[in-house]
Amino acid sequence: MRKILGRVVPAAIPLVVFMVGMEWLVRVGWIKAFLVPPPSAVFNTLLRDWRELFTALAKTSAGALAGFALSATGGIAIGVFLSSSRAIQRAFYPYAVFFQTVPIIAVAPLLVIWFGYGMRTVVASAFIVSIFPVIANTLSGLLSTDPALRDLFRLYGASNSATLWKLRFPAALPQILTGLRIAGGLAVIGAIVGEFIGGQGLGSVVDVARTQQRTDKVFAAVLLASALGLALFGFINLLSRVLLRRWHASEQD
Amino acid sequence: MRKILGRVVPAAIPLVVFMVGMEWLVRVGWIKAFLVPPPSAVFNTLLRDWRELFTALAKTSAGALAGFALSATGGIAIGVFLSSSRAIQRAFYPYAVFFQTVPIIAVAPLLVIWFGYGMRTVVASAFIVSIFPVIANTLSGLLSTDPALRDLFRLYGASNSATLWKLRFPAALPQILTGLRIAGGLAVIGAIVGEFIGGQGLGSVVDVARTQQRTDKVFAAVLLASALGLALFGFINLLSRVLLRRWHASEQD
Amino acid sequence: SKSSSKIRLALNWKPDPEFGGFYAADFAKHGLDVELLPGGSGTPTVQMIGAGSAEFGIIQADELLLARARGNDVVALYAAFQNCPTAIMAHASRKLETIADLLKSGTLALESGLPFARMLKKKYGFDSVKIVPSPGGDLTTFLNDENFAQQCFLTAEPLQAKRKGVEVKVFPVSDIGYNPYTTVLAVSGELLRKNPELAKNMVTAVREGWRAYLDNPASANQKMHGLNPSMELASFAEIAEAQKPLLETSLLGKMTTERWSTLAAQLLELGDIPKAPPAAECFREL
Amino acid sequence: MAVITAGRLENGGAAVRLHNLRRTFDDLVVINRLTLDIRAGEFLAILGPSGCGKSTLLRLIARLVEPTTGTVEVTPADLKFHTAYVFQDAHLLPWRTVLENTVLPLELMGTDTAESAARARAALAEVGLAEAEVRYPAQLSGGMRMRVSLARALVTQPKLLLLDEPFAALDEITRFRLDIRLRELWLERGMTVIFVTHSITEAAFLADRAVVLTRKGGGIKMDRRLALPEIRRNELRASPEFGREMEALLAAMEEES
Amino acid sequence: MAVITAGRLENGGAAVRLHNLRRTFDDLVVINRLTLDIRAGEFLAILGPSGCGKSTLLRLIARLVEPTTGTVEVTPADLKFHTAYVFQDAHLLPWRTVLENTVLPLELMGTDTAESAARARAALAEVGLAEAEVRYPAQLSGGMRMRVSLARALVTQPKLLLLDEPFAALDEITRFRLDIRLRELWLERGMTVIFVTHSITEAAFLADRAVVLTRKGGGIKMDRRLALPEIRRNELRASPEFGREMEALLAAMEEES
Ligand SMILES: Nc1ncnc2c1ncn2[C@@H]1O[C@H](COP(=O)(O)OP(=O)(O)OP(=O)(O)O)[C@@H](O)[C@H]1O
Ligand SMILES: Nc1ncnc2c1ncn2[C@@H]1O[C@H](COP(=O)(O)OP(=O)(O)OP(=O)(O)O)[C@@H](O)[C@H]1O
Ligand SMILES: [Mg+2]
Ligand SMILES: [Mg+2]
Repeated sequence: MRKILGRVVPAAIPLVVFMVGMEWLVRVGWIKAFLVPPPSAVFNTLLRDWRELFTALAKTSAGALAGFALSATGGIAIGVFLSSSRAIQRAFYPYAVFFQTVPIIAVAPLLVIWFGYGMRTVVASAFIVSIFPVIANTLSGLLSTDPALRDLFRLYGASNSATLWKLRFPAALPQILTGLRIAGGLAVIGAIVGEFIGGQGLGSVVDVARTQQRTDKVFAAVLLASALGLALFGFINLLSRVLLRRWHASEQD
Repeated sequence: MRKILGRVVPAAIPLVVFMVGMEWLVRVGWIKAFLVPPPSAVFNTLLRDWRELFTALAKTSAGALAGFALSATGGIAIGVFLSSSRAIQRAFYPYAVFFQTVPIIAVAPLLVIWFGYGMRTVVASAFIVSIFPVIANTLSGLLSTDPALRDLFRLYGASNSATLWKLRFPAALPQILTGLRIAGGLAVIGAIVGEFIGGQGLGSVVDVARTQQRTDKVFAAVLLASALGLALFGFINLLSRVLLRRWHASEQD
Repeated sequence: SKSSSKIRLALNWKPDPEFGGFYAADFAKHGLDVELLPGGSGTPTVQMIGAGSAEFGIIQADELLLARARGNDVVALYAAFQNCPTAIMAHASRKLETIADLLKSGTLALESGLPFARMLKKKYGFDSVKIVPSPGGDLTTFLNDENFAQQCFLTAEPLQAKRKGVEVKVFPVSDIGYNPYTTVLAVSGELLRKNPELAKNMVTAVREGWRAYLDNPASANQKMHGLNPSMELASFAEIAEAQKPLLETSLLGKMTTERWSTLAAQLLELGDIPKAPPAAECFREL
Repeated sequence: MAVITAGRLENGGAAVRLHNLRRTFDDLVVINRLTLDIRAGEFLAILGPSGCGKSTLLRLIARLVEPTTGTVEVTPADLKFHTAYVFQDAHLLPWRTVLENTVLPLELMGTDTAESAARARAALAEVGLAEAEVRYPAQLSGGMRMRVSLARALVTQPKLLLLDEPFAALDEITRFRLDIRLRELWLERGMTVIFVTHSITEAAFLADRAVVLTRKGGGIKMDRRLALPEIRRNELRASPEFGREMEALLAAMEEES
Repeated sequence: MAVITAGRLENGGAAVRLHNLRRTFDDLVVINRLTLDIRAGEFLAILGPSGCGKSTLLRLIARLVEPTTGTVEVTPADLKFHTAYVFQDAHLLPWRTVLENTVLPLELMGTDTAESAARARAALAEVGLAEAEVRYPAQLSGGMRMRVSLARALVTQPKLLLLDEPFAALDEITRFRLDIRLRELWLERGMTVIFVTHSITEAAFLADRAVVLTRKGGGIKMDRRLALPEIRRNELRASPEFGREMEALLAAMEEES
C-alpha cells in the first residue's frame, strides 16, 4: 500500500499543479474556454457522459490492445528475421521504414475496403502505426549481443534457434521492452486514427465532439485515451520489472 | 561505387518485384485502378507533376527535419532529466506517455491557434509525434550503464555531468540512435499530419488529391514522403556507423 | 487607420471555386491588405477567429451557432452560399426516389456530428442503414460499392463520380428543411465592435469580388489553379458554373433574421445548443 | 594406473594439427608460420608473455577465429560434441543462475533435463560451488564466476578441452586442488587438454608437453616434452625433476621478456 | 634508503580504520565484526579463499559499498583525489582507446590535457603498453586490458591504492617485474597500498603486513607483520626469511580451505 502510494503520489503532484493552474488560467480568462476547457468542465463531462465515454473507451481499448498484440508479435518476428543477416537487413529494413512513413489517412480507403468499417480497420491502423518501434528496437537489441557469448554458443554448435531463444533474445529483452513501451502509446493513437476512419470508440467521440465544438468532451476523450496509453505503459513496466529485476542494471535501484 | 551498389541492389530487388507484380495485377484487373494505381501511373505523375511535388517535398522536408531536430535534442534532454532519479521518473515519465497518446488531430485547433498556419504548426506536429521514442530509448539506455563503470566514476568523484557525458551518454548511444531511427519516420508522418491542418507540403497534396480521386498523385506523394523517411533513416544509420563502428557489436560485421 | 496592417482571412479548404469571390476581390481598392490562408482537413476556422489568430474566417452558419453557445463570440457578415451545398449522393442505379428510400438499406457515410445527420436520424431513423464516417471527398469506397452512399458537396463529388463513369442521384439536405448559410464570412464580435469600418470595407470588397467572379470567373480560376494545381483548370470552370444556383446572385451575401432564427430553433430542438440566441446577435448587415 | 591409462587411450581424445598457421588483425601479425601437432589425449600447456597470442591460438583451434592463412585440423571434426572451452573471462549469461549457466551446454546438446541438472550439480560441487547454485552471476565474486565457467566446461564430456587461464582468479590452495583434480579427470576421461597458463609451475605440474610462444612474431619459442610421472601429487613440486623442467620453461620465458 | 623512507613518511598516504564492520547481501554475511587499523603508508596484502569477501572489503574501503553496520574511516577523507582502485576485472570504457582510458582519471580530476597525456603515456610505458595506445579494449588481450587498468590507477598520484588481484592475468615474468616496480613506487610515493592477491608468494614478496580472511564468517584469520627488508629484489624469494613468512601464510590459508 505504502509502496503504491509512493509511486502514485510523485506522479500526481505535477498533475494537480497543472490542473489547478489551468483552471485558474481559464477562470481569469487568460485561456479561452472554447479553446481549452477548464479541468472542472472536463471532469463534469467525464461524470455526465461516462456511459458513452466508457463504452467508447472499451472499444478503443480492444482495438488498441489487439493492434498492440499484433505489433508486439509481428514486430519481434520481423526484427528476428531482419537480424539474420546484413543482406536481409539491406533488402528489407528500408521497407519497414517505408511502411512506417505511410500516413494512415492517405491509405484510409484501402483500409476500409480491405478491412471494412469497424474493429478490423481500427486494429489494422493501430498495428501499422505501432509496429516499427518494435522492429527497430528488437533488431538493434538482437544485433548488440556480446560477441563473447555468441562465441560460446557457436562453440557448442548451438542451432540458430537455440542461439536466438537462449542468448540473443534474452540479451535483447531490455531493448525490446523499450520498443514495446513506445508501441503501446502509438497503438492507442493508431486505434484512434483508425476510429476516425472506421467509426467507433473514442476516435468517433472526438470526431463528433470536434464538429460540435465540445472541447470539454474532446479533452475528456483524450484523457481516457491517455489513461489507456498509461495503463499499457504500466503493464510493460511491470513486465520489465519482473523479467529484468534479477539481472539487468535498468531495473535495479 | 561497388560498395554502394552492393547496398542498393539488395534493397531494390523486392521493390522491383513488388512493382512489376502490382503493375500486372492492376493491368489484368485483379486490383482496381481507382483503388491502387498501377506503378507506371505513379511514375508518370511523378514526372508530370514533378515541380509541384518537389516543391511540396521541400516544404515537408523542412518541417520534418526541423521537428526531428527538436525531438532529437528535446528527447535526449528529457531522457537525461528523467534518468536522474527514480522519483523524477515516477513523477514525469507518465506525462511523456500522456503527451505521446494525444492524437494530434484532436488538438489540431490548439496547434493552429498557438503556432499559426504553415510551417510552425507542421514543425510542432512533427515534434510532438516523434519525441517519445527518443525519450524512451535515451532513458532506457542511460539506465543500462554497467554498474562497474559507474563505480569507477564514483571512485574518481566524477561530477554528475562528467558521469553523464563521459560514461552514461556514450554507453547509451546505440539505444539513443535506435530512438532516432524511429523518430525519423515519425517526424515525417507528423509533418504530413501537420500539413493536413496547416495546409502546405505533401500533406496538402495528399489532402487535395484525395478529393480529386487522384490516387496516382496520392501514391506519388506518399512515395516521396517515404523517400524522405528513408533519407533520414540512412543518415542516422551513417551516423551510427561512424559513432559505433570502433566499439559496438551492432556495427561490426 | 488599421487598414494598413495585414488582415488574415482563414479559409477552411484549399483555393477552389467555393472561394472564388474571395480570390476575385480587389481588397487593395478598399485599403485592405488581406492574406488568404488556405486550410485543410480539420482547419478550425471558428476557433481561429475567436482566438484572434485570423481576423476573418470562412465558416458555416450552424458552426457559428455552436460556437456562440460555447462562448466563442463570432458574428457572420456575408453568406456566399445562400443554399447549403451539402447533399447526399447515391448510385443512380439504385433507383432511389427520396432520402427516406436511401435510408432503408446499404451504407451511408456522414461527417460525424453534423446537426443535419441527427435531423435525418430523428426524422427517418438509422435502423436499416449502416452509418459510417465520411471519407472526406474520397470516392474510392463509393466507386467500389453500389450500395454505398455518401455525404457530398453538390458541386464537387457528383461531378467527380460522373467523370469516373458512375451515374449518381443527389439529395440536397435542404430537401429535408435543413439549409444553413454556407461559406460565411465571419469575424469576432470584439473586432467588429472595435473596428466596424474595417469589417464594412471587407464586406464591400468581398461582395464586389463575388460579383466579379460570377460575371467572369476565368482570371480568379486561373489564380486559384496556380495555388492549387492539383485541381484541374477545367474543373474550376465546371464547378463555378454549377454552383451559381446556390449563390443566388440576386442576394449576394445578404442574410435574414428569419433564416437564422429557423436554424437556431432547429439546433435547439436537436439539443446541440442549450438556448437559441437572438438572430440579431448572429449576423450583422453592413 | 594401467586401467585408467587404458581408459584414456580407449577414448582417445581429439587430435589437433595446425599447419603453417597465420593470423593477423589489420597490420598486427599475431600468429605466424605456426605448425604444431597435438596428439589425441595429450595434455599440452601453452605459455608466453601477455599479448603474445595464446588466446588467439585457442580461438583458432576452436574455430572461433578464422586463420588468415594455413589450416587447423581437428579430428574427430565435429566440434559441437567434442570441444569445451573455458574462456579467459567467465562469460556467463547474466539472466541465468549459476545452475542454469552450468547446464547450458547440455541444454544446447539436447541432453535430458533431469540428468543435465544432476551432472551440472556434480560439476558445481567439483569446483566448490554447490551452495551457490541459485545465485545470479552479478552476485558472485570474481573467482566464483570463473569456477562456474569451469563447471560449465566440465559438464560435457569433451574430447578436446581448451582452458585459457582457468585458475588465474583462484587462491593457491583451491588452485592446487583443482590442478590435481584436472589432471585426474584427464587421466579418467582421456581427453586432449590444451591449457594456457601464466604460471610456469602450473604448466610444469599439469602438462606432458609445454609450448612457449614468442613475444612477437607469433611463432614457437620452445616445444618441450616434460619428463614427469603420469600421476602428479603436490609432493612433486619439491622434486628435482620438477625443478629441472621449471627451470627450462623459465629460461625460455625469460628470453622472451 | 633513508631518503626514500623519509620521502615516504613525508607524503604519508592515507590511514584506514575499519571498526566492527559488517556487510551482508540478503542472508549472506560476507564481512562480520571486522576491525582493522591500516596505518598511513602501510603496504598491506589481503589473502583469503575465493569468495571470502576480499573484493567486498576493498569496495567498502572505497565507499562503493555501504557497510550494513560498523564504520569505515579514511583520513584524509577526500576519496576523490586520493584513492585509486584496480578492480578485479579491467572495466575499461569500450569506446575509448587505451590512451583515452588511461587518461580518464586525470580528465575527471580536471588536470590539464597536455600534461595528462604525457602522464598517461608514462604510465602505459610502465606496464609495457606504449605501443598499444591507439587500440580499443576489444582489440586487446586479457592481460593487456588488466595492464591498462593498472596504468589508469597509476596516472593519478593516489594516497590510497587499492589493488584487486591486478597481476592475476599476467605471465610470471611480467608479474615479477611489476611486483618490484610496485614496491618501488610505493617507496617513492609513500602511499598506502592495500593489495588483494591469491598468490601467497606475491603477498610475502610485496607487503609489510598480511591479513588472511576466514573462508566463512567474514572475519580475520591472521594478521601478520612480515619481517622482511624494505627493498625487495628477486633474490629475496630464495631466502630463508622469505620461506618462513610464506609458510606462515600458507598455514593460515590452508586452515581456511
Ligand atoms: N552484489 C552482491 N550480491 C550478492 N552477493 C554478493 C554480491 N557481491 C558479492 N557477493 C557475495 O559476497 C561474497 C564475497 O564476495 P567477494 O567478491 O568479496 O569475494 P572475494 O573474496 O573477492 O572472492 P574472489 O577471490 O573470488 O574474487 C561471495 O559469496 C559473493 O557471492
Ligand atoms: N579482435 C582483435 N582485434 C585486434 N587485435 C586483436 C584482437 N584480438 C587480439 N588482438 C591482438 O592480438 C594479440 C594477441 O592477443 P591474445 O589475446 O591472443 O593474447 P594472449 O597471449 O592471450 O595474451 P594474455 O596473456 O594477455 O591473455 C594482442 O596484441 C591483441 O592486441
Ligand atoms: Mg589471453
Ligand atoms: Mg574478488
